Amino acid sequence: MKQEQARQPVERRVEQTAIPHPAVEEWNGETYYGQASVKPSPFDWRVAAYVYVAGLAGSAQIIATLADRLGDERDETTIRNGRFLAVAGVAIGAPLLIMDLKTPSRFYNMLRIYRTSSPMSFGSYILGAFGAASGLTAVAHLIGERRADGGRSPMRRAADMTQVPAAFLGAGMSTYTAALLSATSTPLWASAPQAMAAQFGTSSMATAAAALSLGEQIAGNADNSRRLDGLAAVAAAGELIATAFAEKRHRETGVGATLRDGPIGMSYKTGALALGLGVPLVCHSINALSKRPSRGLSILGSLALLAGGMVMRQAIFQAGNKSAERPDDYFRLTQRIPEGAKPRRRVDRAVDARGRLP
Amino acid sequence: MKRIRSRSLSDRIGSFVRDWSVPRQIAGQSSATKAAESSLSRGLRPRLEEADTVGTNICPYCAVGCSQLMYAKNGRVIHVEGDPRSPINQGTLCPKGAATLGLMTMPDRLDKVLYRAPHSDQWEEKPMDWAMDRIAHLTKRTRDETFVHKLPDGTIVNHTLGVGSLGGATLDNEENYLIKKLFSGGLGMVWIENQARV
Amino acid sequence: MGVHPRALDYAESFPNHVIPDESELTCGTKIEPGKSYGFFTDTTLCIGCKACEVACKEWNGLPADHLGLTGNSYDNTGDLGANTWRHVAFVEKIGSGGDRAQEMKPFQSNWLMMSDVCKHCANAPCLEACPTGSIFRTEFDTVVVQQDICNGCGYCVPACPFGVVELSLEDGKAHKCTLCYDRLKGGLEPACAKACPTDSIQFGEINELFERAGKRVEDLHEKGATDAYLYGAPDTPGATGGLKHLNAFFLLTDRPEVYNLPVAPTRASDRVRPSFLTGLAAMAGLTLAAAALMSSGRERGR
Amino acid sequence: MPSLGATYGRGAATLAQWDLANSDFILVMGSNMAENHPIAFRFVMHAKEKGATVVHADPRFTRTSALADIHAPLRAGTDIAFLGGIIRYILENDLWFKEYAMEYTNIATIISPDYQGPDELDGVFSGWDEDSKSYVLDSWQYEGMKVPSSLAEHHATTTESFDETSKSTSEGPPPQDRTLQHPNCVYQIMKRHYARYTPEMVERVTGCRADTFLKVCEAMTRNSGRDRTGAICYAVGWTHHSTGVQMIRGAGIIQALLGNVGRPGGGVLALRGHTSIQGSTDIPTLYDMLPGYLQQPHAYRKHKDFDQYLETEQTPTGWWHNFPKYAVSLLKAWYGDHAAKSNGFGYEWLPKIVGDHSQLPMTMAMRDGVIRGMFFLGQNPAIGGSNSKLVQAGLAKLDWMVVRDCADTETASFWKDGHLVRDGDMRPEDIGTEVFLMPGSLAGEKDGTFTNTHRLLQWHDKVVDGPGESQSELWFIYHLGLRLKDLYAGSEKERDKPMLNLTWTYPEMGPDRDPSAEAVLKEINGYTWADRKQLTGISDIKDDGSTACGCWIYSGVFPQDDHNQSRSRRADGPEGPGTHLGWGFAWPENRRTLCNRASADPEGKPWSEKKRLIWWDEENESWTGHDSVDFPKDKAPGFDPDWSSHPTGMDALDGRSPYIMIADGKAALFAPSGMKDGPLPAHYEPLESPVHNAVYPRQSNPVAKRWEEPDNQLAKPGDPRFPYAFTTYRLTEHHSGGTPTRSVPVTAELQPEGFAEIPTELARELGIGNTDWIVISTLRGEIETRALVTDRMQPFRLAEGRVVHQVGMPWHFGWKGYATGDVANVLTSVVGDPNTSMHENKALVCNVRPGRLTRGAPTRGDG
Repeated sequence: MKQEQARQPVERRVEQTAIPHPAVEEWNGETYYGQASVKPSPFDWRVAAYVYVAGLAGSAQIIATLADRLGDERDETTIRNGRFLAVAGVAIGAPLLIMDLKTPSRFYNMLRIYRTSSPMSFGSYILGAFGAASGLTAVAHLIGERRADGGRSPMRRAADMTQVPAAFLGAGMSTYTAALLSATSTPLWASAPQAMAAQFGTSSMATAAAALSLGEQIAGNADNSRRLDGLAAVAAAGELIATAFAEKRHRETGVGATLRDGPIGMSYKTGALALGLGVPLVCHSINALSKRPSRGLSILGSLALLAGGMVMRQAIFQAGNKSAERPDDYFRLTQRIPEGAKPRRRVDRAVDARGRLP
Repeated sequence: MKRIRSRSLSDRIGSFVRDWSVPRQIAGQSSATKAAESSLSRGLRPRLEEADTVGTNICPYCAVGCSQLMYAKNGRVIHVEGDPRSPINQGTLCPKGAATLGLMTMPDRLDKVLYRAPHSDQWEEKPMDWAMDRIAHLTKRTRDETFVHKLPDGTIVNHTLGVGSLGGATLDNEENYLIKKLFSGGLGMVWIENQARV
Repeated sequence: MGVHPRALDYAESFPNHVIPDESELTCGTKIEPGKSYGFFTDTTLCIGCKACEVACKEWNGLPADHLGLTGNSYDNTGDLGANTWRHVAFVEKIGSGGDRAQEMKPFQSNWLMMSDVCKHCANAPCLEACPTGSIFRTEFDTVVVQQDICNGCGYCVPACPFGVVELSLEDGKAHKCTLCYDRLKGGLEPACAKACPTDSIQFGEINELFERAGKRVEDLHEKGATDAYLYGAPDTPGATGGLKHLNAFFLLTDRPEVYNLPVAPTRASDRVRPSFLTGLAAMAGLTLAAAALMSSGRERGR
Repeated sequence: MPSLGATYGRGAATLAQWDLANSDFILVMGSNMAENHPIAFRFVMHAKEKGATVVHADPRFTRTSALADIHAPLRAGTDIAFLGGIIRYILENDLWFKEYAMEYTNIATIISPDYQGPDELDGVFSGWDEDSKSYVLDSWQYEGMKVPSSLAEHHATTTESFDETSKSTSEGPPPQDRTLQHPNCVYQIMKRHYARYTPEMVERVTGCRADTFLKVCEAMTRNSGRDRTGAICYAVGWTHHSTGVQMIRGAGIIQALLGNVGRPGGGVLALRGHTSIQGSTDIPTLYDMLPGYLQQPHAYRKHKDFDQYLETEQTPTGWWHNFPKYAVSLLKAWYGDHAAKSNGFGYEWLPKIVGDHSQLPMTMAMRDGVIRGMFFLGQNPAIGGSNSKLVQAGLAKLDWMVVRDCADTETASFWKDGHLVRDGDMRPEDIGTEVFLMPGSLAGEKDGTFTNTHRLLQWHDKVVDGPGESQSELWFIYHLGLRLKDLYAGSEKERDKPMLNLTWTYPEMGPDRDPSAEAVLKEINGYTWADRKQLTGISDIKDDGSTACGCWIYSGVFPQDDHNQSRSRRADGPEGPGTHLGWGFAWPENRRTLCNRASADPEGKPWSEKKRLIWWDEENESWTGHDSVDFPKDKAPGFDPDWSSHPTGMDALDGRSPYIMIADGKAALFAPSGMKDGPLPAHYEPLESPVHNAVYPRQSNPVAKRWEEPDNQLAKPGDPRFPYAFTTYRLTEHHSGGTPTRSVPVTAELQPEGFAEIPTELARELGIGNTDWIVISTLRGEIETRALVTDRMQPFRLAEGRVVHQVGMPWHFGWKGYATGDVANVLTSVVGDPNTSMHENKALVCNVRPGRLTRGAPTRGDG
């Protein structure tokens, strides 16, 4: 039991007349000695990193597949990078998850059962299938690539076949983690399920596009990079819109405090939003408008996007766990809204009554 | 709650296949109930069924006198809980009574004779027989040195004011009886008291 | 005020075996697989003695948790967790403006006491979240974490709308009240319900309990405790929405938040579909955008 | 126990706790029943379900109060003012149960003319002798008659004794005025005595609002009479006072006036503390009694030889007339063949006491070096004893001490980390006591019986062996006795005769040579000396030495060789009578409700169908009913003694005398003998009180035992250095001295640290925050503890707007085990109730300041 600083017993006196009936009376902010009502998740930076990596890998596969089907030989580096990114994502992500298990020796039990109600259950199958499909695609691509005659070797054609399911699973990889977080009772995560999914999806696509754009810059073909920057900018704009929706939902349900105030709020606003979205949008729009797009701006935009994506995930994880420790947040989220009433804007005080905020 | 020891690969594969739910789901079992049931759950039994002795005990704490069922296996107590046959507690217990198992098996439980020599600053272990002989010797010596047969005015008192005994409320009637019989009837001690006045 | 008639069948001082179907003697309910069982916790009968906490720890061999005076009235246990599956809450409401209540509503006034436990929800978010199938619904309609399956992923911990289940760092598994699953298999009433001196914790078949609880609320209203209501029973002021009903439900006399309970908890898995579909829609949109960008780029190139 | 003994004849609970379920009204006072007797409180809850009113009168708002209908807060130590107010309310409004009280109590008896009450003599009764600080009881007797007391331990110092004049109770019935007009009849005396206990006075003294007090009186009187009964439950909340015995007397008077005693759901339930504390007073490891409440021979009383002892102790009328049978049989059990008529059955070998040898003077005797060797058998006086530093100073003076317990206790290790060492007064090297700490077995590790709070003997089985070298006290005492017998063998000295003649052979069992507890219980039950046949009950006990009986009140627990009634586990089913005669053995003669003759009206018919228990069966001329009858089976209700033949014993009691142990068979509203500090309860302030006595000029109980010593000083009333009232109490999670719960992790966790409860107003005044460290000090010492600031403690507004704050503290804590805290008994004093030498840890004064104790500085409580 954390030895909180000595607190006067709860000062509020409830008149001893008829105790209010929960269905009727408004909640007056009284909690059980300020103690948490739900428990924070045991997910730490490793799971947040996995979500970032999974999103990036998933979207990279999508871009690679699009490039393969719609592009031509000039997109060869994008396809190769995309496919290797997908496999690398799984190779890094899966061990991160297994390390996070408290009994890692039973990691295989994730595939013991299939439950549609649990994003972590069907998510494990998505991760497995995506890993397999991307793996095959990458291996096939690797072997097929050495044929010099430019034609599509049988292995390459195999890769083209497996990349389609991989791409679809890639879409899953990019957003199932948002469903995983929102299917909890953690106030911050549970308050905006759709907005967070959009946020994660757009962020995955943006980071993947940024990564591939970097790849193109390194490989020297600037116009490919410009096209990918365009995609990154579109995705980043989408993420901005999703973030706005999420912020609106948080305010309505009164749980936004942990993501807005304190060190986590600060890092989220500067790192995730300003750096992660603002900078890339500015850079890529400048490039888009000017005749001679500058290589530096594109790289800067891409790097900012990549960094911002990671900060956003870590911030949402930590802010979520922090909001679970605050009973005020959870009780505001779970107030009974009388049917038909428009969800009113609930006062969610920046600093709660006990002044306990990170 | 001990950590399950590491298991061999074949053992892991065997238990995974035995408890694998997906095939059972395909065979129509629900993923929330039957399909998810593990072999540990199927074979689960209350540990009271392993007890070879079950006796009736009376709670050692307060004077309400709740009756308890004490389960033991191989001479060691494995569980204590309320006795449903008693008209006093009918299977219920208070927090202290419910902790009787904890009391009997507490880490601080004394299980050997400790002795502190005069002016020493630590305990030392001593055999039981040595302690009993020494206590008998000390009791006799102090009793004989302080025994008063007659008062100056001739009244026979047959008592000693040099040795006292405190305690009895937590003991059996039979123990109280022998204490009073030996200390008062035998040695003539008058300083005999217990928690009745505490 | 007699004991159960069957008690006379085991009158010897050394019965030397578990009394068959002892639950009939202790709570008048014969336990049979296939039926739904749960707790009705009538907080107006609770005397805050914590016998339930001790009985639970002694039966399940749970280690002691943190040792410290919390200052929260007589509640030094804090909350439910991996090592504490029963927690008695204390809320003092004795004084108002200097003078103290003397004549009070019948049955537990001015010092609310309540033994909190896992709710064994009908739609259990922890079960629905558990990816390994370790958490499952037993043949007694109770929710149990199977220790031979759990790999400590911890997803059930944030899923629980009441903050009950917790990971134990000693053995890396999730733990919570099992409604004495092993005892139920042996026809024994759960340890806490059996120990509860004033039968504030009543174990029984769930529909019987709902009925009994309903009568109890009416009886309390007649006696003047007009603020008594059921929390977690179907169609009552304290109904728990998406979770359907709670197999361990409560009779409370103040707002749920006072007992650290949410007034309208939600079913976590209801948010999977909207979130995942919106996510996929976003991805689809972006994929089209990407495709458009990809193809427009190619004309320019040729 | 003397108060219930003097009022109803036996010092024990009059009803079984499961009988509370039949009560229509329950007053829990002087007890925190829901916390300290939770399973007994079950039945209070069952009664409440059936509509009973539950009242909790207590200085604090506790878990019992939370479940009560009315909580009457009263300042600690003012219970008699409250009870006196109830008695006045009953008498003024004429609400007493006339048919019951007129016949079954001494309300109409006329008291000797020279009796004067405290209302006339400035707070003392007539017969007060200022310099000897004691009463002469002659002026309290019935007119022209000397009434013997029904209990043993009251004689110690009073000059009153039985001689020819006390035979007067056999001459004729006590003088009575059934019209209740005679100025000296008990009724009028009580009306005069309690006239001043008005509701306003109750509010001024106790701080409980008058309207709340009147609600309690109204609820109590509404629930008595023919078909409604009420019960009073009390515990150490009453006994821990210098006027404790008189508080219980107050409850006894109320229940007799309202006609509740001896009836289903009615009576006084003494909630005793330890598991067999009732047993340890029945078979007393106490200084002043022999087993069965027989008086321990006294050097300064007419106890020179056995004949004089019997003549003094045998009461002419009432059941105690059988005294010789029980004394002879006890001596026969102890000294066997050596006990014969010729040598007074070995009476002279019994040690004679020379005064008060209770725990308080024992503490002084240890400190003064009178006692050189001590046995501590499952008791922890360093925590439980008053003035803990004085106790530890005494322990340091001992030559040797033996502690037998299930864990290392504060008493056993006082020399290592006790207050003497902690505060730097002494170093271990300076303490010369030789200490033995021996492991004791617990209930499940040894056979034997406990006697619970309502006289029920229950056998507990030996299921497992104790760990390691743990042995039971039975084993320890038996083998100590064997060794002493060897050491004394062959001695010719007169002084060693008792040891040599003591019967000490019991069958031994198992490798450890465990003495058979069943054999000891058989001896307690008693057997014929010649052929060792078990006695079937009390009536089998003879006074000619042909029977041996260890404790006459337990006779009947082992009626046949193979029938141990205390081991019977057959309780009544739902349709049964509900007296559970098949579960265990209740003394005497398995009676579950004492004085149950009173559950029938004078003609022998039940007062009402709802409250039917015992009734007179016309055809076969005997009493019958659901409980074993506490009355001669064949004595018809209409029987009247033939006074011409100077009847003795039970022949002197008419058919309408339920209280068979009392000389006149009637409940003693006015107790002519038996009490050392007054025939009627009168309010006196505790020995340390923040205020002056507003009822009488006399401040505190004049007969209270005081030991004014430098290390046991008492604060004067209203001492400004100690402005706050202080009380100690227990928690449900811990058990008295704390050893059996503070070292058990699962209970230690529930209340892990010592604390003191402070009212919110006082905390704000002193700037103390919740869980802050505070120092509490009295004239005996200082301790530091954590503050639990709560509204459950409240300030009391007394006379002239005076506000008294009250601070309270559980006294379990010590430095051993997982849950630790400073010892509350460092603050308490060695003072005693005149009748029982019970300390006054429930009401004293203290000072409180924020902060902590500076270690090592010798702390003297000079504020």
